[in-house]
Amino acid sequence: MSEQDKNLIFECSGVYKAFGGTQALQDVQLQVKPGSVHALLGENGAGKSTLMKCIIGMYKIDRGTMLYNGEPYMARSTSEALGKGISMIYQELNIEPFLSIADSIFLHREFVSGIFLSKKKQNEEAQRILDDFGFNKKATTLMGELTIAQCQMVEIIKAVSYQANIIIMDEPTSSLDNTETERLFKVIRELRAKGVAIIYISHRMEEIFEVCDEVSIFRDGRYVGYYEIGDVTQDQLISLMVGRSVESVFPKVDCPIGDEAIRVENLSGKGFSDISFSVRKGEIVGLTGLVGSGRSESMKALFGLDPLASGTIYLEGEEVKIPSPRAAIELGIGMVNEDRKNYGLCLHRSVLENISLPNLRASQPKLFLNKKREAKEGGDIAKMVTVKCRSLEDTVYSLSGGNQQKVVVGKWIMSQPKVLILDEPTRGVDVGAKAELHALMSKFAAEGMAIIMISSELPEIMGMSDRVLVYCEGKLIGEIMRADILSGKITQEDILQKEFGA
Amino acid sequence: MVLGMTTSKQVKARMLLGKYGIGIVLLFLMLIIGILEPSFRTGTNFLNVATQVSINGLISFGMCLVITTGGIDLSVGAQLALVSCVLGQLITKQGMNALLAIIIAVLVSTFLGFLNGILISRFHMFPFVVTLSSQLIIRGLAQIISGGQSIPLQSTFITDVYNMKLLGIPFPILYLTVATVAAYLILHWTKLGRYIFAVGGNENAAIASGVNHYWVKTTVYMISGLMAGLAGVIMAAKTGSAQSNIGVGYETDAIAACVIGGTSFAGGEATIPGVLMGIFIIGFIYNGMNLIGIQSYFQPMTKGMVIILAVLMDMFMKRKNA
Amino acid sequence: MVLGMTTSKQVKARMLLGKYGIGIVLLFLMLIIGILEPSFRTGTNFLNVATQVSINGLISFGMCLVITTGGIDLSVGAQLALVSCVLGQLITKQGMNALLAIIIAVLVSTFLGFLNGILISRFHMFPFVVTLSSQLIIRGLAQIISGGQSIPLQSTFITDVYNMKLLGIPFPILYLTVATVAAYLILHWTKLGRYIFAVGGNENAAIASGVNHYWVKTTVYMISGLMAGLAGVIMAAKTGSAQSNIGVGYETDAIAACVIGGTSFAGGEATIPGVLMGIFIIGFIYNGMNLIGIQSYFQPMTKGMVIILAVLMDMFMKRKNA
Amino acid sequence: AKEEPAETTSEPEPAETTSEAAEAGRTGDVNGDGKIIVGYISKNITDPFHAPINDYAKTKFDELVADKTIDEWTGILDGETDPAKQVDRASECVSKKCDYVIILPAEAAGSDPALKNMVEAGIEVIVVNSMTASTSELAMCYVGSDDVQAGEMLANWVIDQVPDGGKYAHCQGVIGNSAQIQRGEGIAKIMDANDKFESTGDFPCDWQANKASDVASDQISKHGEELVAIICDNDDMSSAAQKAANNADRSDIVCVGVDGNQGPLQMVKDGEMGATILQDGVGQISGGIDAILQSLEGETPEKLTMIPFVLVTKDNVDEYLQS
Ligand SMILES: Nc1ncnc2c1ncn2[C@@H]1O[C@H](COP(=O)(O)OP(=O)(O)OP(=O)(O)O)[C@@H](O)[C@H]1O
Ligand SMILES: Nc1ncnc2c1ncn2[C@@H]1O[C@H](COP(=O)(O)OP(=O)(O)OP(=O)(O)O)[C@@H](O)[C@H]1O
Ligand SMILES: [Mg+2]
Ligand SMILES: [Mg+2]
Repeated sequence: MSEQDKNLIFECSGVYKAFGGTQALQDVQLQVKPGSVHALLGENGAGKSTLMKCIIGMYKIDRGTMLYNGEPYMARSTSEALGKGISMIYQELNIEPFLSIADSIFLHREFVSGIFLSKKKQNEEAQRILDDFGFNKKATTLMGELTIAQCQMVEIIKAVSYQANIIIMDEPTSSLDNTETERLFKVIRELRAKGVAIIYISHRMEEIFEVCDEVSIFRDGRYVGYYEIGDVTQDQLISLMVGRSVESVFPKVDCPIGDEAIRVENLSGKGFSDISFSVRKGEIVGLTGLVGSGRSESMKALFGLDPLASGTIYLEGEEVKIPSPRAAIELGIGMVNEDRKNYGLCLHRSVLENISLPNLRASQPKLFLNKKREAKEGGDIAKMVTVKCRSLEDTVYSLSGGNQQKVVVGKWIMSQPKVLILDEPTRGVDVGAKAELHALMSKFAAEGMAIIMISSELPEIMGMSDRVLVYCEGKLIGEIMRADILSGKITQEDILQKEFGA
Repeated sequence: MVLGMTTSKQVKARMLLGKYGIGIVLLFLMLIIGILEPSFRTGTNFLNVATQVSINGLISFGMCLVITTGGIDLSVGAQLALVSCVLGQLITKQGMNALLAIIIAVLVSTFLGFLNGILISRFHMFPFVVTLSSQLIIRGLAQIISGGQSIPLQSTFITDVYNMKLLGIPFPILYLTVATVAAYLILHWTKLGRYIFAVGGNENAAIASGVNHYWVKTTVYMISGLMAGLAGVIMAAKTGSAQSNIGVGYETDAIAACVIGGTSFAGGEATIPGVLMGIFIIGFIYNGMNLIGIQSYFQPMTKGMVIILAVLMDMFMKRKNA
Repeated sequence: MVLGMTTSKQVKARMLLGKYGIGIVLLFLMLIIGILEPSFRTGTNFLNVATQVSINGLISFGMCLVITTGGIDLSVGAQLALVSCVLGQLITKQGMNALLAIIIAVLVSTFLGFLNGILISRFHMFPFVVTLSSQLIIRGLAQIISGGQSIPLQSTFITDVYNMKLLGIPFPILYLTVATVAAYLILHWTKLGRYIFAVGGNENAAIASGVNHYWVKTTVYMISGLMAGLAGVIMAAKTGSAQSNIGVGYETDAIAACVIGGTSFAGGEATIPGVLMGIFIIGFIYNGMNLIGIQSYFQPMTKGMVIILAVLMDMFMKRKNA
Repeated sequence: AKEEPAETTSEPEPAETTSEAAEAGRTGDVNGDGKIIVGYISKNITDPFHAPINDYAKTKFDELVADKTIDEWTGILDGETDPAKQVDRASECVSKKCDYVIILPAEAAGSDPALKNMVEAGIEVIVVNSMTASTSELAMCYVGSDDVQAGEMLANWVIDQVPDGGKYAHCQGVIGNSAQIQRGEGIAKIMDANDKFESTGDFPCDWQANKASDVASDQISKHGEELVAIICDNDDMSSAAQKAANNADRSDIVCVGVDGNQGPLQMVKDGEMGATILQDGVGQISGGIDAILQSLEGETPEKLTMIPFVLVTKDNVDEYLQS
């Protein structure tokens, strides 16, 4: 590698980082070339985000060397890193709800004349950037009014707009649909052509092979290996990451489908209208559609989190009213929300408390809590969804993104609801754990649970659903049966076509 | 895969230290005062302090629950005044049975807490603003009820509330003990406690998990009103008079006790043992200053600095033992 | 998909109503008082009110910046007292030049604001606790400096600060005007203002964009100290005396003005025109109650209720015109 | 018992250019606008000591308006124990074109500009309860008491009760407040001169009963038998301190304070406390109102009227205790 060394734009070696008792990084290294897309792979909690945050100046490394353009590098703050030409898209969205898109993009890079802001110029410039990206929003829209996916797009646009030499992308596509992912890839290729280095973290293996040139792999905070992308296969990468081979990511087991569990008729609300479908016991129904097509909105309303303008819901044949999530839970409906930070977790409470929160009413009938029972049940669930933590008393905040997601899934699995709504259930979850979660879904379905799954990852939809419902602009426009997918009658392209309403 | 099995005794001790490091601060404070002033170390003095902190103690536990949901209750000081005036009016002016009057007075303060809770939860108003305003309203009520006068409370039933002893232990210490146990059980051993943590930790997530945040918030403000009401009864018994201008600024001591005891203003974090220690730290600050005889102009400074230092030391220990 | 194309004038008007709906509340309040009390409608009365609100006004603007970063400054009332005592000591006792003394006094309060800021930003302490404690420390300092006595301030330079007029307009109104313009420019038209919104809206996001949150927070507390210092000078000029017990509770009026004016306690949302209206609403409440001659015991209640109603009406209008 | 029906707060009859009152007593129309308007700036409306004063003023002024001796009065303007607020109230009295204003100053120095501004605007100002710096030059008259004297009476009572001397503690009001300063001055003047007594310290209790009670129990536990007295700046504090002492089986400790509020008076009556120093607030305000009436009649009221403090013991407590 010695001749390559001169060519590296960023390099680090022997890096250590600990959080209290947790050793997050142990003697890791990374070499990044300019004009290349460098994938960073590893299980949940492998230390990928931690290293990236060290580079961007959010954390300080305990030990190790970092070189940037051959010079020793060390950022004490993000503004220093940004100033030196490194920008980052964070795994966890950080949104300024009361700032406009333009203000948010140019935060800390405001346009000024004298000491006063020139808002008009800034808005124009921001609008230009947005239009260039093909992002269909006004620059003066407040960030708080955007959906998660749209916020994610703004973050991408912002990171790119720094015209940095290195752009770190920590799971940029976890809430994007195929179209937007493609748009991002186009941008990545353009950047690569301009000589920009990109560090790309994702748990979607097919993306790695689509845009990345080389890949480094971490496991349990340690460096495991480096490969040119052409030299490895997906299975090799997976076994390097997970330490074992994963048979199938979509272990869908066909099971007998029972009576109708839930039926909705003519649901309408903000962002969707006239939605009717039914799901039967043992069935997994996938909802697909473009970002903003109203899948999440309709399910949130169904779950009682948002108001429903009109429509009726039948649970096991009986009409029910669901004015609040509490009512939904009492009826035996659970929902994993796509926005885990806002609607999923109490970040500063423990793993155990988060898991048991929606289940307390059912599993703790006495006046005082039976903490032994709680710990037992919670521990079983944590094991089931493979949460990686030191103890159940750890705050969820100290877990890696993927492990946080597992906690959210865990808390809803615990009560074994009759109907389980999963909105992007495997967002940020590594391949190995994804397979486990999918296996769980199959298992619960076999036990008679009705599952509604929203996912922007088409392979997941196609691999796991008995039936796929296609949303477009707030309306249900089609239905695809598993048999058609299995027989190859309907392909991924066909579904994409449908999503556009064609 | 779950649980790295390193939960050794050492780790546990460190976690405990991290959680209750404020205990060290408390011991440290007691040590310093004890060295400076021998009379601090007597048994009577400790009984004295424990008796003195009972009023602030009761308020603090209610306040702790409120702060843990991410709120604040600035109306507690005014509640003290109102309760005393209600007692004065009912017992001294109307000649009502003292016990009945106490029950009515406490119900009144609980109801006002309930109103605070409704405004905050149902109308989505900021707790600071609601309770700042309700403080004014409640004190106004107290003035109207008492006609602005001080009303003597000579019923022995009332004064006994403060003065009686059980096996040499003054009654207020018993109230404090009961309140501590009750608050501990509520916050750490009931579903309500869990919901309080959840609402304070992340309200949206709590709602999405089926927690009735309206109910939780209303309940904590009611409890705070109830506790302030009980504290008001003790206060009236202690000073033997009812008037509308008492209890000014009592919310600050209660808030200080909570925060010293590790209650997070951001919500979602608190422990009752911590708050109890905070209550005693505040009590010892006053007691220590009185005993040592710190010059009066230096008393506010001393109090302010000790609070800041206590919080800093606690944070420092938490960070080291995280 | 973006906005149904009704961005007509009507929509704009509604947005403005949503943003400054509090203006309607203000007009409404003025109308009611004006009907009940003819002398309210006189020019002198308006000049009176504008003069009276200048002290609270200056404090409120500083407070607004602080609250917008997600903090609070409870020490402003004590700052008033300290500044007056510093003036008293320097001018009356030491015979220092009045202008110089004013500059020193304001520097002192600014420096204390800076210390607040450091404790809050660098040591990650809760603003409520820091400023609650520093309030005690600052008032203690004032007591020490003044020796607990009140010191007359007979320098005409000082008293002129309050009493002079320019073309019939009292000086305090001019200060208020300048402060309003300065606060408006800072919050809405400078980078600092943008960062204040950003830090209050989502601190992590601000940090991720490279905003130096330490600096932003320290600066707002410094500004709050500075504004409180200037208000303290006006206060000293107004009362012609220096004493350590003035300004108690002034933080609450300032906070009320901010919140009535649409400043969000959660941080990240505020407008200076809104706060200005809040300041006048508070001023008119006091003025109106005294003019109408509301029976004394009903005054605190009236104030509390008007604040709650104003906030509720504002929220209602915002929701309707969102 | 002294509830005032709301109707008596009668509005002045409108559409009257010159009112009867003004015609009848031209002398009283100081600013010559044809109306006699009286202003009343309270010290505060929260303190039990001031409540009866304010009540008395309200009753009296409502009567005067009803019998048309004066045309209007401002109602009780709230000084909030804040000199700056009193300055604001004063400017409102000016804009309301008051002829006479009664002010109960919040502070000796700080409330002086309120007096000055009103006098400059041609208002006759009656200062009641405590003096401001330029009261003797500017005010029409002063009716009130001398807090230094109250402090001296407190000290003398203690010396009388405990001739053998010993240790005493002093519970202070809000530091910096004129009443606190002057009463403290009086106490110190007598006690410092008496070598049988030794101070254990001055304790800031902010006028609060609860804090004084805690100081009492702490001081008893520290000094034991040596502690013989607790002197308090007001009698809310002294009554609470006495209660704490009695409760610690130390009813021999002499606690005394100023004001004569109902609670403390009741304790004196019940023999739980030896004495309290009564400040005759109602006497002061009625003196102030009388001064206005005299001036309306064209007489010149006494420039300086001192209402003495009264030592209230079991012997005379019935005169002051409301039934
Ligand atoms: N702030 C923190 N405090 C304590 N521990 C932390 C903190 N941040 C990360 N960790 C720990 O460090 C380890 C590495 O976490 P990191 O977030 O880097 O994982 P990751 O590789 O990004 O995983 P994922 O794919 O799930 O995002 C984990 O064990 C995590 O629990
Ligand atoms: N807070 C909001 N304010 C305004 N419009 C919103 C808001 N939230 C969602 N929308 C709009 O509602 C529609 C449906 O959004 P929704 O989030 O349900 O889409 P989705 O299909 O679930 O996509 P995603 O993958 O982003 O979750 C979109 O047009 C979106 O712009
Ligand atoms: Mg990560
Ligand atoms: Mg969605």
